[in-house]
This record gives sequence, C-alpha cells and structure tokens, in this order.
Amino acid sequence: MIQLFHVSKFYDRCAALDDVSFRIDKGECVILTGPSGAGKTTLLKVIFGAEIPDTGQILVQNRNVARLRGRAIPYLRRTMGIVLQNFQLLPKKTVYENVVLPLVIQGVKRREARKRVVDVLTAVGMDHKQTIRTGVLSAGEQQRICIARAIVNSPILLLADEPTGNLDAALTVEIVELLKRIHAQGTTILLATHNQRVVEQMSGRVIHLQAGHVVIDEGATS
Amino acid sequence: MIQLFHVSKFYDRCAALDDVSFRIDKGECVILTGPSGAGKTTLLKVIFGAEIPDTGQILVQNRNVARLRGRAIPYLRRTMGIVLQNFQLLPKKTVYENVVLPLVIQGVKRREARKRVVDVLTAVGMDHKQTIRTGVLSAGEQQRICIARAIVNSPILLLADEPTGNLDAALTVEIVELLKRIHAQGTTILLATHNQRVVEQMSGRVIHLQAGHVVIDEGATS
Amino acid sequence: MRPLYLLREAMTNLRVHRGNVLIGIVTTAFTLVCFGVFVLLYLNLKNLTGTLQGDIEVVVYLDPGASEQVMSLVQKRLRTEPAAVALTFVSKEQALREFAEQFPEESLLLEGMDGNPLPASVVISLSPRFLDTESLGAFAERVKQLPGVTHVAYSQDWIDTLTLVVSYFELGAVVIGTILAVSTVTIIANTIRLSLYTRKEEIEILRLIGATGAFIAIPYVIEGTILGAVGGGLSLAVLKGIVEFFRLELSASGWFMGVEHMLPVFPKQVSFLLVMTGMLLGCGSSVLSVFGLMKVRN
Amino acid sequence: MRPLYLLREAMTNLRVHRGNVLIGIVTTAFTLVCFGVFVLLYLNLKNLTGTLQGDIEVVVYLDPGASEQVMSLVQKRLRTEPAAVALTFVSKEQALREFAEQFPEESLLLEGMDGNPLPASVVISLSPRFLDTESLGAFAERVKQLPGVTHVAYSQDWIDTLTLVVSYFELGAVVIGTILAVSTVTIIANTIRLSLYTRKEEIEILRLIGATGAFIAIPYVIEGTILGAVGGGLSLAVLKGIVEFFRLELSASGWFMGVEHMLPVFPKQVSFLLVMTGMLLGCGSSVLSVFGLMKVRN
Ligand SMILES: Nc1ncnc2c1ncn2[C@@H]1O[C@H](COP(=O)(O)OP(=O)(O)OP(=O)(O)O)[C@@H](O)[C@H]1O
Ligand SMILES: Nc1ncnc2c1ncn2[C@@H]1O[C@H](COP(=O)(O)OP(=O)(O)OP(=O)(O)O)[C@@H](O)[C@H]1O
Ligand SMILES: [Mg+2]
Ligand SMILES: [Mg+2]
Repeated sequence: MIQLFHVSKFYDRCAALDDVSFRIDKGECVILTGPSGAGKTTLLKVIFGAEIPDTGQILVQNRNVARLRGRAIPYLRRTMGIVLQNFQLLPKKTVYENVVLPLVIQGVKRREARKRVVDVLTAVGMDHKQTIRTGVLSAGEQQRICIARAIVNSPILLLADEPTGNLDAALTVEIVELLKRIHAQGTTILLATHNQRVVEQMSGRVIHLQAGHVVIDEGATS
Repeated sequence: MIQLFHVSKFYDRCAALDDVSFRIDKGECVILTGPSGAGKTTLLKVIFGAEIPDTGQILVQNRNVARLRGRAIPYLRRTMGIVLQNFQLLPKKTVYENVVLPLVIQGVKRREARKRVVDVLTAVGMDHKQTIRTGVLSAGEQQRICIARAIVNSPILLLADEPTGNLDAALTVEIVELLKRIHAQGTTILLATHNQRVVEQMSGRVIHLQAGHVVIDEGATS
Repeated sequence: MRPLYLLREAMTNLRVHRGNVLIGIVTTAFTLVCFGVFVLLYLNLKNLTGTLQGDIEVVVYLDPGASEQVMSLVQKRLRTEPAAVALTFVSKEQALREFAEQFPEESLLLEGMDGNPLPASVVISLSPRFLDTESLGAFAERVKQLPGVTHVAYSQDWIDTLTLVVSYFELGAVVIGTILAVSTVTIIANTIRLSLYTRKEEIEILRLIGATGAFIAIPYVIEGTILGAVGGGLSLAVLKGIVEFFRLELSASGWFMGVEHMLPVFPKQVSFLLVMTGMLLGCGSSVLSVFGLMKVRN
Repeated sequence: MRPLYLLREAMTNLRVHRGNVLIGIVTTAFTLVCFGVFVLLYLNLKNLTGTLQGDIEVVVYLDPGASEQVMSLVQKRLRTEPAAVALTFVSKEQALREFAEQFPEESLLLEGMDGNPLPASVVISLSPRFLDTESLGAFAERVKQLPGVTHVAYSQDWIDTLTLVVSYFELGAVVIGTILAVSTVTIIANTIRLSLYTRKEEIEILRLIGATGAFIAIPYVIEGTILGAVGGGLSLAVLKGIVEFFRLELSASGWFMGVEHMLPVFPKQVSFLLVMTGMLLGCGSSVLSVFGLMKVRN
C-alpha cells in the first residue's frame, strides 16, 4: 500500500524527515507518534503529495508519488481520506456542502451522496448541524466534520493527523471506535497522534518518530 | 477580576451560553471543561470582547466589557494574555517577531523586549527557532508560540483555550508547570481544556459547561 | 450532476463574494468606459475630418471665350479622373452671383464694370485617397493640359494642414489607443487576480480532497466571465448615456439641423466590442489567475 | 521605537506583498495615465482654440473721404474699447495690395479701374471674453456710430461656429472629465481595498493582542501612500514620454516652426497633480479600507 525508501526532507535548519524507510501493507492500522516537531505531519504530506521529499522514493498504491505529474495527484487523493491538524474546511459553506464535496468531485449521484453524508455525520455526531456554516462551528465540531469528510467516500487509505486533539475523552473514544470499524471494513489507516489513550485503544502497529528518524517500529512486517 | 451576570449568547439554532453567572477573583486559577460545543470558546470570547452577549453583563477588571467602546478594547486586551484554539499567528513573520508584538504595541524598550521574548521562548522550548516563519512550524510548535506570546507581557489575566491540544504528554506537563509558575506569580488564569490530566495537574477550581449551562462549579467563592 | 454543480457554484461565489465581485464589475465598467470614451472620440473625430475632407475642392477655370462644346468636353474628361468624385459646373452668371454674395464689400467694384469679367469654372470634389500634396499636384498638371482650361486653383495650404492634422490625429490615436488598451487589459486582469487571491485557501482545500484543476477553475472562470460581461454591459450603458446626452444637447442647439451625420455616433460594433472585451478579459484573467494559484503543489 | 517600527513594518509589507503592491502600482499608474491623457488633450485643445480665437478679427471700414484726423480719432476711440486687444491700421494702398495677393483671379478686375476703390480700414483683434454673438453685436453697433466709419464687418458664421465648438468642447470636457475622475478614484480605491482584503486575518490577529486602530492602520496607510505616489510618478513618466514623442514628431515635421506655442504642452501643474492624486488616493483608500476591515468587532 505505502512504501518509503530512504525518504528525507530538509529545511534550512533541520531535517523534518531523515532517511525514513518503512512499508505499510493493505489493511494495516499504523499509529504514528513522536514529540512536537518530529516530522509526523511532514511524513503524511509526503505520502499524499503535498510535499516532495528531497531524497528517496515513495510508492503509494504502486504509484511513485514524488514523481507523479501534477495532473495525476487529484486522482490519487480521491482514493484517500485526509484529516489535517488545521481543519481544512470551507468556512462559508455548510456542514453538508463540505462533507458532500468529495462525492461531488467523484460524480456520485445526488441521492446516494445524501445518504452517505447523513450516515457519516451521524457517525461523528454532527447530523443535527448539517445546514450550519462550518466557519462558526466549535473546534471539536470542525474536527469531526473533517473526519466525516475524510471517510465519506470510503477511502482505501485514511491519513489522519491528530484527529482527536480538540475532542473530549468521551468523543475520542467514539471516534476511535469509528476508525476501528472503518479499519475492520478494510481501510488502511495511518494515524498520527499524541494521545496515549488513542494509541492504546487503537492497538495497531506503532511507528515512533523523533527528529525525523524512525526510532521505534513495533510490529514492522519486514 | 471577572464577573458574569446572567450572560446568554444565542445563535439561530441553539444557545452557546445560557444564563451563565460566576465570579473569578484575582489570583484564582479556573479550569473550564465541557464536551465539544458546550460554549467554552464562546465564554472566553465574551470575556475578551470578541463576542457581545445577547443578554447579561460582564465585568472584567471593573469594566463592563459588553458596553465597552471599540476604542477601549485594545487597552483591556493588553492586560490579558490570550491563547486561542486556532493559532492566531502572523504566518509570514518570524517566531521572534510574533512573540515580541505585544511588547512593541505597548512600547516596551527594545532591549528589555528582547530579553523577555527569549525568556518565554526558552520556557516553551522554542528559543532555537526564533528566526523561522511561524507559517511553516508544526502544530505543536505553533501552539507553544501562542502560549509564549500570551505570557510575554506578564498579563494580569490569562485566557487559554485548549493550549495543549497539539502537544505530547511530556510537553503538556511542561506547559502546565509553566502555567502554574505564572499563576504563582499572581496571574489569574482561566483555562479551557478537554485533557483530564491537565485538569488534575492544574488542581484549581473547575467550571463544567454543558450546552451553555454551568452544571458544576467546584469551589465557587460565592 | 457536475456541470450543474459547477454553474451553481459560480453563482454561489458571485453571491458570497459580492463585495469583491462588485468591485470587479465597477472597475471593469469604469475602465471600459475610459477606453470607450477614447474610441468614440476617435470615431467621431474621424467622422468629422471625413466631412471636412469632403469639403476640399479643386476649381478648374475655363477660358471665357470657350464654346459650349469645349466646356462639355472638359467635363467629360474630368469625369474619367479617378480623383474626382463629384463635378459641379459654375457658369459665368453663377460666378458673378456667388462673388457678390461672398464679398459684398468688394462687389461695389463690379458695379462700375461693363459685362461679366468672371470666368466659368468646374468645381471638383476630391476623393480622400488623392488628398496628399503630390497626387494633387500631378492631377492639377494633367487637368491644366486640357483644351479650354486657363488654370487650376486649389488651396495648397489648407490641404497641407488637413493632411498633417489627419496624420497627427491618426498617430495620436494609435499611441494613446495602445496605451489605453494595455491599461484596460492590465487593470481588469489585476482586479480579477486580486479578488481571487482572497480565495487562495479555498483552492488549497479543494486540491486536498482531490479536485482536478478543471473542477476548481471552471466556477472561477464562469464567475470572471459573468463579471466581465456585466462590467462591459454597464460601461455600454454609461457610454450610450453620454452619447445620447450629447446628441440631445446638440440637437436642441439646432446647429446641426439637416447635418445629422455630424451628430455624435455610437456604432453597433462598439457595443459588441465593449461587452466582448469585458467577457474575454474576465474569462482570460480568471483562467490565468486560477491556474497561477494552483501551480503551487500542495 | 514605535514610529520607526511602523515605518519598517510598512516597508516589510511592501516587500512581502510585492505581488499585490505591483498590481496596485500598475493599476494606479495606468488609471492616472488614462486620466492624464484626457487632461492633456483638454489643455492642448484649449490652447489651440485659444490660438484660433486670437485669429478672429473685426474690420472697421473707414469713409474713403475721411481726413487723417478723423481716422486717428477713430483709432483712439477704438483703443479705449475693452474688447479690442490689438489694432492694425490698413491704408487704402495696403488694402489694394492685399486684395491682389489674396484674389489673384479677381484682381484682373482692378486693372481696368481708375484710382483705388478700396477703403482704408482698422483691423481689431478681439479679447476672447467678448467673443459671443451678443457682445460682439453690441460692440459693432457702438463702433458704427463713430464718425468716419462706414461699416463694420466680422464673420458672424465663423464666430457662431467657434462659440458653439468651444462650448461643446467645454461641456464634453466636464462630462467626460467627471466620469474619468470618478473612474480613477474608484479603480485605485478598489485595487487598494482588494489588496488589503487579503490581509483581513492579519488585522484580526493584531486586534486580538491589543493593537489600537492607529497601530494597525498606519503601516497600511504608509504603504498605500507610497504605492499611490509611485503609481503617480510612473504615470507622470509615461505621459511625459507621450508628450515628448509628439513634440519631437511635430518638430521634425517642421510644420510648427516658429509657432512653438502650438506644440503640445505639459504644464508643471499636471505633474504635481498626478503625483498628488496618486498619493492622496492611495492614502485615502487605505484609510477607508483598513478602518472598514477593523469595524467588525472581534
Ligand atoms: N518550510 C519549513 N522551513 C523550516 N522548517 C520547517 C518547514 N516546514 C516544517 N519545518 C520544521 O519541520 C519540523 C517537522 O514538522 P512537522 O509539522 O512534521 O512536525 P509534527 O511531527 O507534525 O509536529 P506536531 O506534533 O507539533 O504537529 C518542525 O520542526 C518544523 O518547524
Ligand atoms: N455564529 C454561530 N451560528 C450558529 N452556531 C454557532 C455560532 N457560533 C458558535 N455556534 C455554536 O455554539 C456552540 C458553542 O461553540 P464553542 O466554540 O463555544 O464550543 P466549545 O465549548 O469551545 O467547543 P470545543 O471544545 O469543540 O471547542 C457550538 O455548538 C457552535 O456550533
Ligand atoms: Mg503535526
Ligand atoms: Mg472551543
């Protein structure tokens, strides 16, 4: 599913990623941990093609992301669900409009799309706010909308960056249960988090980054 | 220090704050908890004058915030340190430039300002990134810069909204210790958080909001 | 579902960003008005110099003793000249009448004379193509050779002046017109570009969830095209208003009675040009801006 | 520290947002060029009609039998008229010479005559203030009453035409000038407003940490003023270039030799006006925009 070969990303002062190599198979659930600034977000960005590594190669679903032409990237991203730390929502559009967008882009029929959106909004507990603009929502609510949008098109791969940072304990448990259900349905998950409870509860393979290096890779398959 | 009298804030669907009354004395440390969407952020915004309540009165340092003229608000805010959930940093300015800004606004001498900025950046563990633009920092790093900026001018009142949401356990402990030190120096703190560890560690009075109501107020002084 | 979605999206954008859109429309309209004022001034002045050029005449004086036959022969020959677009024969009697009318002062002179000393003549209106000094000289030389012609008169000065004024005017039109055209394009493109800059994040978010360039760009381009077309239409209305105002003003003055073709005109092509320019600029600028904003990989 | 900080901040903003700033400068420059082209056309045409108006003359014909004394008395009286700016006495002999020059054709007539039938005259150049039909009529009436004056001649048609053309032209200048001025203000204000919209968040953040309105606004206003001034300067350069181009072109044509005042002019006031307009518009628009953006309470 995902293979990184000696991937490095340097900035003027420091290396955000330094010779990172690992492989994630289809259907795995991998938790990415590490202190602040370890390179977790950079690693995810490199995988979905928002950053190009300085050295190394990345294969995602057998496509070389670093070499992918700009026009191919949208099609790659449609197979992924992405949750970022800074909620990337269109603030002037409603909750429904935001969540339905990936389906519109893929040309899903309107009735089918509506059903799926209502399902995921219910799963994250936000179905009662469908017609509110996301710009006025609370941080936790926005975070849940992002999760809903990432899973609405049943992605093959889910990349989530600290998806429970603004959620209380009870909601965190709910979201983790949701992710586990999605994983059980066959979605490969790569989840970056600081929350020790989430790490324990997800009970998957853990990759621990520190200053751009992989220092722990529990349960690596190779 | 802060007094709320029957404060309510309604939106078309729901009440973000519903008849909230409490009083925070000078030197107190109050933790605000509650599920996602309970109204914590709204409560803080009402206190620093970014939202005007629909009903009720708020006194902050004996000034009626709801009735304060627009021109007086900047001077009120200079006595406060504010950390918001969506990091409000100038992305094109460096870490140093961002943190020094409250001091520049208050006309603090350059040498004195430099010393204070270096101190707070060291306290949050970000002094080695002074000349990096904040726009490229990791989420946890940005969060720490926000905290540094909020405390750099030794505010009388510190309002912090989920200041550890993007920090790992070790850093969270450090930040909480920092806040406790600031509190010990006499700063009144109002801290909204989901993190149970933070609540335990801060060991202050806890106000629990639920759907805009105060449901628990442990250790209320009146 | 998607084409409809993109169109609806454009409409929503127009509504949501109505501040920016209004600014864009107003800027487009005003810029096109500036350009339009110039184009109309040019067309109307050109119209006017055309009328003036029609006034230039060459007078061929005929031998006072020439027979009727000779005179009609001269006229026949003159008709074959490509430079001559219209001929008017002025008899001796007509010449005397006109002289008395034109110079009442000097006509006292004629009273003391016996007979009519003035010659008959043929007045030739010239085609504008032959208005330069050289071809005119050659033409006059040729005509002078005809039997029965005593000499040929034309105002060298007036023709030189008009030739110069017209060429000066054309040069000015080209220089100023070019500058104004470049300004128009730049201003409209810049306005649309600026109004898209405020939506940079929107574009980034759409990229994140796998929208293709076309999917992102089409609503913006529709938006820009509508904006440009409305701006063009508005400028059309303003310019029409100005021209109508002058037409009324001048008709009321009564001065141009019967000379309707000297009233300011507003050619249909200009209307078309304005709206099309607005639309094309709106469309082109948004295409450039949106793809410019998308170039950054993220 | 703070005034310096605000100035440095403005400089940084100019650098960081150089894309927007460049767009603003170019738009300002081009808009002012459009306006400047119009102002210069107006000034130069006005200059030209002034020259033409100077050509209008009233001819006072004197009694052929009048004595030298009477003639000089008439001239003395005419000199007291405020409408008359210059007098030229044309004697009978001069009149004959000029007639022969002007009308070589008709001068044959004079050959058969005994003596000089042409009267002496005084040619009066008129002050432009008295060029309208009514005051001219009154003036002519007054002059006619003088002893030794037989009659007064002036070209009614030509004066009517010129009066109409000048008033038409002034009207056009006012209408078009107003529209262009409004356009200029709108376009420049809008461009600056749009370029500030992209920094809405910046303003919100500064408000959050207790910056006063002045602290936030001053760098933007400095920025806008510099932008406007540079735009104005740029437009000045372009317009100077155009005028110089025409001066050279026309000087080379040799046509205006000795009539230097008919060459296109570029008054100093226009330079000043352009740069000042740019600066004021830049300053004013940023003040309005930035306080508009700050009005929202947050
Ligand atoms: N353009 C850049 N220039 C300089 N440094 C950069 C740039 N982009 C990222 N960095 C640095 O790279 C490091 C890795 O950032 P990254 O966002 O991947 O961290 P992270 O593991 O996600 O941290 P967090 O848990 O705080 O989100 C950070 O220290 C950051 O400051
Ligand atoms: N302009 C608005 N229109 C409608 N609803 C709004 C508006 N602003 C806020 N709300 C609602 O008010 C409620 C309170 O929001 P608030 O941001 O205060 O919650 P919070 O306690 O900070 O939650 P979180 O822990 O998720 O940050 C939310 O449900 C939000 O959707
Ligand atoms: Mg991160
Ligand atoms: Mg909140």
